[in-house]
Amino acid sequence: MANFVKGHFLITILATIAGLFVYFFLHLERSWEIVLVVGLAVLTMVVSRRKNLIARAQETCLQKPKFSISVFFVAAVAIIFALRSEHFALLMLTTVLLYITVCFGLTAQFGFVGLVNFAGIAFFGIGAYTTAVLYQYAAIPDFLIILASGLVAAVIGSILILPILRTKGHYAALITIAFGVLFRTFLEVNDTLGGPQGLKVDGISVFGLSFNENINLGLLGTGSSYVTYSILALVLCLVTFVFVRRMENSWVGLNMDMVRHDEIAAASFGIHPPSWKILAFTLGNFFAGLAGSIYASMSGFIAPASFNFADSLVLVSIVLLGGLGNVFSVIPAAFLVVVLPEKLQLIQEYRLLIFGIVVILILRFKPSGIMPRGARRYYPSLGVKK
Amino acid sequence: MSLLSVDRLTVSFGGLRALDEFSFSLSEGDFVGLIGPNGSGKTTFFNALTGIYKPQFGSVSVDGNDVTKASPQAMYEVGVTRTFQRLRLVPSLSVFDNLIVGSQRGLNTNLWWNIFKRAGLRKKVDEELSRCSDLLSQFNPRLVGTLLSPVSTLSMIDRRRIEVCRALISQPRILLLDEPSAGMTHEETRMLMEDLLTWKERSPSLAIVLIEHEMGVIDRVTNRCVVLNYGKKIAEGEYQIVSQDPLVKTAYLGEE
Amino acid sequence: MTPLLKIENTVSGYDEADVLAGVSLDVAEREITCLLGANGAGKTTLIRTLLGLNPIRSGKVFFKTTEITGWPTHEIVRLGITCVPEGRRVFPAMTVLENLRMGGYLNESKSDISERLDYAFTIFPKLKERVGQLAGTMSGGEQAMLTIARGLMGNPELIIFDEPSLGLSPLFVKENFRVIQEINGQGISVLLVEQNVRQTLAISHVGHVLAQGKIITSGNTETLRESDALKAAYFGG
Amino acid sequence: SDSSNKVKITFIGPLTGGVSAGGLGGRNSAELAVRLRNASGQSKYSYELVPLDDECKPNIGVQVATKASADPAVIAGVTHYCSAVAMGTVDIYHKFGLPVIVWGAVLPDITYANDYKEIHRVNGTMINQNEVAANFMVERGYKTWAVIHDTTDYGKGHNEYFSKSLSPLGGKILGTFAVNAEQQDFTAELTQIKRLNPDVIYFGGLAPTGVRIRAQMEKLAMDQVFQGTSGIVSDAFIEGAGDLAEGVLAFREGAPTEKLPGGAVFIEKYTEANFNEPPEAYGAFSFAAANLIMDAIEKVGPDRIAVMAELNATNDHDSIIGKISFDDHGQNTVAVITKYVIQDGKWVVWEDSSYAAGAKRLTR
Amino acid sequence: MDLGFLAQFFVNGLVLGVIYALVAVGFTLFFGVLDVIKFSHGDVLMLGAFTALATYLGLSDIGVAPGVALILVFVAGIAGMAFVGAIVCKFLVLPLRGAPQLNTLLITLMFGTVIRESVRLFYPSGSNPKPFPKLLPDNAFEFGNLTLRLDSCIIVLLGILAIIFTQLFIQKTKFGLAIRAVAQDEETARLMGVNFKTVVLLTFALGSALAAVGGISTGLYYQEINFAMGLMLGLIGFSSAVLGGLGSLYGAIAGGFLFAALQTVGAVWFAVPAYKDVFAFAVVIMLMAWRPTGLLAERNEERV
Ligand SMILES: Nc1ncnc2c1ncn2[C@@H]1O[C@H](COP(=O)(O)OP(=O)(O)OP(=O)(O)O)[C@@H](O)[C@H]1O
Ligand SMILES: Nc1ncnc2c1ncn2[C@@H]1O[C@H](COP(=O)(O)OP(=O)(O)OP(=O)(O)O)[C@@H](O)[C@H]1O
Ligand SMILES: [Mg+2]
Ligand SMILES: [Mg+2]
Repeated sequence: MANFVKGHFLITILATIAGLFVYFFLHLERSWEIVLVVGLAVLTMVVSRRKNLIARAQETCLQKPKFSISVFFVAAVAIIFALRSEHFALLMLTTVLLYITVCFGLTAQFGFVGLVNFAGIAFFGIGAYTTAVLYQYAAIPDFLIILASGLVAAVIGSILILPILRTKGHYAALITIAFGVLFRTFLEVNDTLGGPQGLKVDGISVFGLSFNENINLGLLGTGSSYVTYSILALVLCLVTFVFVRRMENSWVGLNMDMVRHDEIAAASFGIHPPSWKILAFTLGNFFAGLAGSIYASMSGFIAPASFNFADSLVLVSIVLLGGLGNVFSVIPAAFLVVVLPEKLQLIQEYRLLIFGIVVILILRFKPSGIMPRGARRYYPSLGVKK
Repeated sequence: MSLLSVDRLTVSFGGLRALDEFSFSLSEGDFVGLIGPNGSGKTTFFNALTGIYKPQFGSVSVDGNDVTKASPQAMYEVGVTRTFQRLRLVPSLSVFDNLIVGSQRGLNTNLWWNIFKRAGLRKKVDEELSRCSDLLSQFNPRLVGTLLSPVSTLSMIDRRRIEVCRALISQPRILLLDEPSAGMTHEETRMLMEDLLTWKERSPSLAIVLIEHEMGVIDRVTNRCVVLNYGKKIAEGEYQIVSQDPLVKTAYLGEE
Repeated sequence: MTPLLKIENTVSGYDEADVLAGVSLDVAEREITCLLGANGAGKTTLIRTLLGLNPIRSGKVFFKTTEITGWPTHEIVRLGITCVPEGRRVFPAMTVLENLRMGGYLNESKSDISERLDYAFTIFPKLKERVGQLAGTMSGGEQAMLTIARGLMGNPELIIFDEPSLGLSPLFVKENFRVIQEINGQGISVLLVEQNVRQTLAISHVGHVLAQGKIITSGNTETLRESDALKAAYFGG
Repeated sequence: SDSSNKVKITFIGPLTGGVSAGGLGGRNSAELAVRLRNASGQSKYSYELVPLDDECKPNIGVQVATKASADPAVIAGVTHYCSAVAMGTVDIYHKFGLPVIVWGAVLPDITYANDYKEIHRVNGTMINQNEVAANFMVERGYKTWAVIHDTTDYGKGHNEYFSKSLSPLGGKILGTFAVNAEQQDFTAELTQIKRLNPDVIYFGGLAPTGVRIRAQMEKLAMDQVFQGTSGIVSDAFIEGAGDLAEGVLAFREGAPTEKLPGGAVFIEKYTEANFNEPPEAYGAFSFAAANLIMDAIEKVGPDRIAVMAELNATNDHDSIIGKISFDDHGQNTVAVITKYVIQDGKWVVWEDSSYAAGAKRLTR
Repeated sequence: MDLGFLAQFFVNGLVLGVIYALVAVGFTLFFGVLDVIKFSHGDVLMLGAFTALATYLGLSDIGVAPGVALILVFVAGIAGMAFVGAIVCKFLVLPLRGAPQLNTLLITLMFGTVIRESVRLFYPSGSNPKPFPKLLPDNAFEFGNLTLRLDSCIIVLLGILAIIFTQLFIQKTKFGLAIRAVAQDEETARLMGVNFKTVVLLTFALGSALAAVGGISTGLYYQEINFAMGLMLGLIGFSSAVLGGLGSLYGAIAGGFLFAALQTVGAVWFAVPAYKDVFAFAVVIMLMAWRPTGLLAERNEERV
């Protein structure tokens, strides 16, 4: 009983600390404040690494997944409400949440089944463009538009399936690179989708609630229009998280791991590698499409220049910096990769330089990423000593 | 009708005929030794049989159904499992994960089920865990404790045992073992073979084909053996008889 | 006379655990020294440690009079040690011939290399038929032959064999033992690890038995054959 | 001035990436305006410039525009060099009610495709520029053109307005080549053009791409006149193209910085301030925009709505780029377009050049 | 189309192909030795060109003759980049050996960003394109519609020579064997007496030196360099190397020329030349589906 309470207590503390860090990271603008927050985060990391706290914390959360997810969700909602009138912080938060969603999909692709996808942003872009077009030409409910965007991304992705199934490793990577470059150039040259100028996108509205208006939060006063978007993104992120985690901790995840490690052994025991590759690839692209759709509505405007190869590399960086295959690790990595350069605006033209150096330093000290992947756990208490 | 029948199976790589019109048949309960000099085509035969290599010529049938061009997955479905000469376990995955892959046929890999029926999954995992423990405890009780540790922490010999267990866990009808005892001491080999024989007693219909270079083992455990040389069958029969064959002596045993 | 290779109190292991808990062992010049022990006793670990592939935690290693503790592998090898590693470690994407050439990487004499090549081919005629085949596509036993043949390409004073006959057919197991004796006859010292205790003892001059990370008994092969320690090491007695 | 009365103005432009030269020049100029104002001792407020980097990418632009707009302390902004980014952010400024003055982007749609009162622009649009360009070239007797433009808004817009202006005058475009701005090699396109053998190569794009095209014409021994747009009126072009820059023509709205009413002072102060980068072609516009904003704030106080109203009413306002008057769309109605030619490594106003005097001749 | 123009397209494509091939060979070398993708390669190429330019400016200040300057410019660029390559290898690539291979890609990618941003920020007005000195004789020969310039010919020749030199170096010395051995089995290679670190460092130095040759050639040919030039060249070089078949020097060369050909054809074929990249990359996807391990595929050594 005492242990039981201790676990819940620990998780709550953890969520609070993480929440505070995220809040201050997003909220603060002055240079010394940010340096302080980042410094504190690094210090916390170092100390907790000494005492193996991160692993222990992860373990505690793993044992009580439902409770931890609820607590972290509440913490996230709390952050959103705390930031309710800070448009920019919320915009960043939503962007991060959407990127995290895409990276969950990419984790399934390269972490689980071993397909390196360098066209992540292209599928994100396909989702965004689908949304833009559907708003213009189709009168269907908005949530269907989001769904359709995901589907279109998945379907367009399937034209790559044949070449991807035939190739492996770097060769498959080249195919996705080629697709990414091709997609972006195509958009830019082709005028029917707005050409280089891009397209305007309407905001989502569901049941008369327009996501682009500031909202009334009752006692909390009016909130930024981004509050609604960030909550939507949070929900999407959470759903994909649970989905991908459950997938990992199941026979599906097992089969995907086998396919990544040894296709011949896998085949000899009845696993059909192409099916799993197709599943992971399509699913990942679907997630990217969903996220892209919300992103398009939120930013109200999309253009080919937003879907560069460089942006795909940002996504890849998140997945790798976190720790390949570890679903959790995507979250801190995304905050670092997406928000840090923005916070570095203070140093203006030096920001990309500093950002590059920061990532190099992280990898030098943690070559396998911030949080390397752990063992599969089919259910929470598996292997826990009573 | 024999369980497995192979007719003039031929596999070549470029100009090299690794398996040359090899015919062979196997009945339920057989324990056959497959021997022959290095490079005589033993492993190639396993590969052709399990659908990894496509034969250029000849046919294979199981229960009278033609499976010559069948995929590895289909061969597994028919009940043919194997071990690999070079182990093909995934070192970073747990012993349990490695083992349970062998049980693929019994696993529900439907995405929906796996994501939403967690209680069912949990029950199944517990069942499989105890099945794996039982199996491991037959081969080496010490291994039961390592069920959830990565295979990379195990010694080579234990890995070989796990590879054998992975092939057994799906209750195959035909088991193909490719030098399972390589690197084991005499004593360890003996124990492994005892364990296999015990298993076989419990499922008498299981047919086993064993590749092995240790003649003592072949003599002790098999009831028949087939000798390959340059991809061709040069002898077949009980070991005591085959080993007297002058061809076998010069080509393989190195006795005059 | 100083031994060719001298290992003193070596401690080594993986991660936290020590596998070797202070091993001392000599390999005398022109002799075949065998190292016996059950699976997992640490024979391979010892070899890797003395060759600098595993970091040594404490202890010393001498080759002739030079202390080589902590030297990088390629420099140790340069002193005149060749190793036939455990587990058929061929270069899979190289042809048989290229693999053999790698064996002679340190051998500067072209004529010596071609002589040795001929020698390797007479022992393993199969390799000659397959000079152009990619080593990775060869059968298990063929790969074993190739690692042995590759080990014969250099010009060493000491050859270390780690379970060379694993996966070889009976004919070649015999052949292999014969070759080891032949090499030794040319004045090259041999450190041999094999599971085949009987045949190993038959060709060795001196033997050591490794168990629980220590040498539990050493001596000439006649006495070893009868030793209880040997049996204990293998049968866990 | 009362230093506790801090007022923030944002500057947004590309500070990193391929066209950062223009962005940094603009940033420095705005910075200079703020510094001079604070140092003048006559202002009611103490100003602070908040420079933000849009990387010339719309998605980043939307982010930083939100950042600036959402900060209530920011009263107005000097924003955007890249047209694509400006197109993406106008809605944001409108949504948050942040008055901004565009200082470099030239696509007409930025001001004309909406009715947002927040959006103003001190520099002219590409329409005026191309009308003058077409007239001038046809008068010189050129008859045939090949157009190369990059696939950005900027390049495509120029292509559109130039061909529109040219056809009534009887000039003929023999071929149009859309190219990527990041492209390095243009020999294939240029060989095509060589086949068409036009009198002039019109290039709609920015300096880095322009430099490459000009340099590669040389590879193919092409002697066409190279006619650029405002995007190449930059020291970067001359520096990059070296000797080959000689005789290149380009057109830009507004008078050259040194000929501006306050141009000499601007250049002097800029030099004094010791920035690492030159002001580039649009630095003066950025300087003027920043001053226009500060003037408005001085007058009506640091309040967005009041400042917006004040800006909308701008008429005949003196600035270093001449009188500024905004039309209904917030577009400065400066009609003056300057024709430039590169002579002896400098951008020279056509009328002052040896070419106009007849001492030098263009290649064709 | 008249023959002169056809020849012109061919010549253009040839120069482009040589430059791509030089970059691709570098990728193949890194891949061959460590199975890693080094994404900073394009930026190293750019840095090589800038090093050469800075050297030239320094030399012309003290009045060195152009011929001598040309040689010194190459020496400086090549030596500088070889050094940078070795540094990258020592401090960024080797320490990451235990980690997932893709992490090497990430760290080199970031290093590329650091190089690029550093040049932009710290080279005097580095964000602007820079004219590259005309160090080669620029006599032009007109054959009808074909303009053949001496400098283009020299650059093609130079590139081919550099590639042949690399090829010979790798084939005729034990070094090539050692590179492959290290890639396939590091430990066993060490047992054979190969100095692993030296081999890897040298390979990276060699690959980066080739990038410098590529960068300087680009400068000499286009007479212009800029801090962002490595981005596209790196991407295309990588694509060429993979297209040709990783690990094969000839494959890299074939890939480079093929890519140049595709772009040239694309530019001629389409009314909108910007489609040429769409075309080239679409063809790449199809070629990969047809030959999954590249045009000159490695022989498959995997067995069961
Ligand atoms: N993929 C391949 N490409 C070329 N040759 C091959 C390939 N696979 C096998 N071979 C050749 O076919 C022959 C038969 O090989 P196989 O592996 O079946 O031998 P084996 O009888 O299992 O020998 P061992 O006892 O040594 O394992 C060998 O000579 C081998 O070199
Ligand atoms: N890479 C490794 N990481 C962790 N432990 C290891 C590793 N390699 C070996 N071990 C452990 O070290 C111990 C000694 O192994 P070693 O390979 O030296 O034994 P050996 O005597 O050579 O046995 P064999 O006869 O099986 O070759 C074993 O318990 C083994 O599990
Ligand atoms: Mg075999
Ligand atoms: Mg061993």
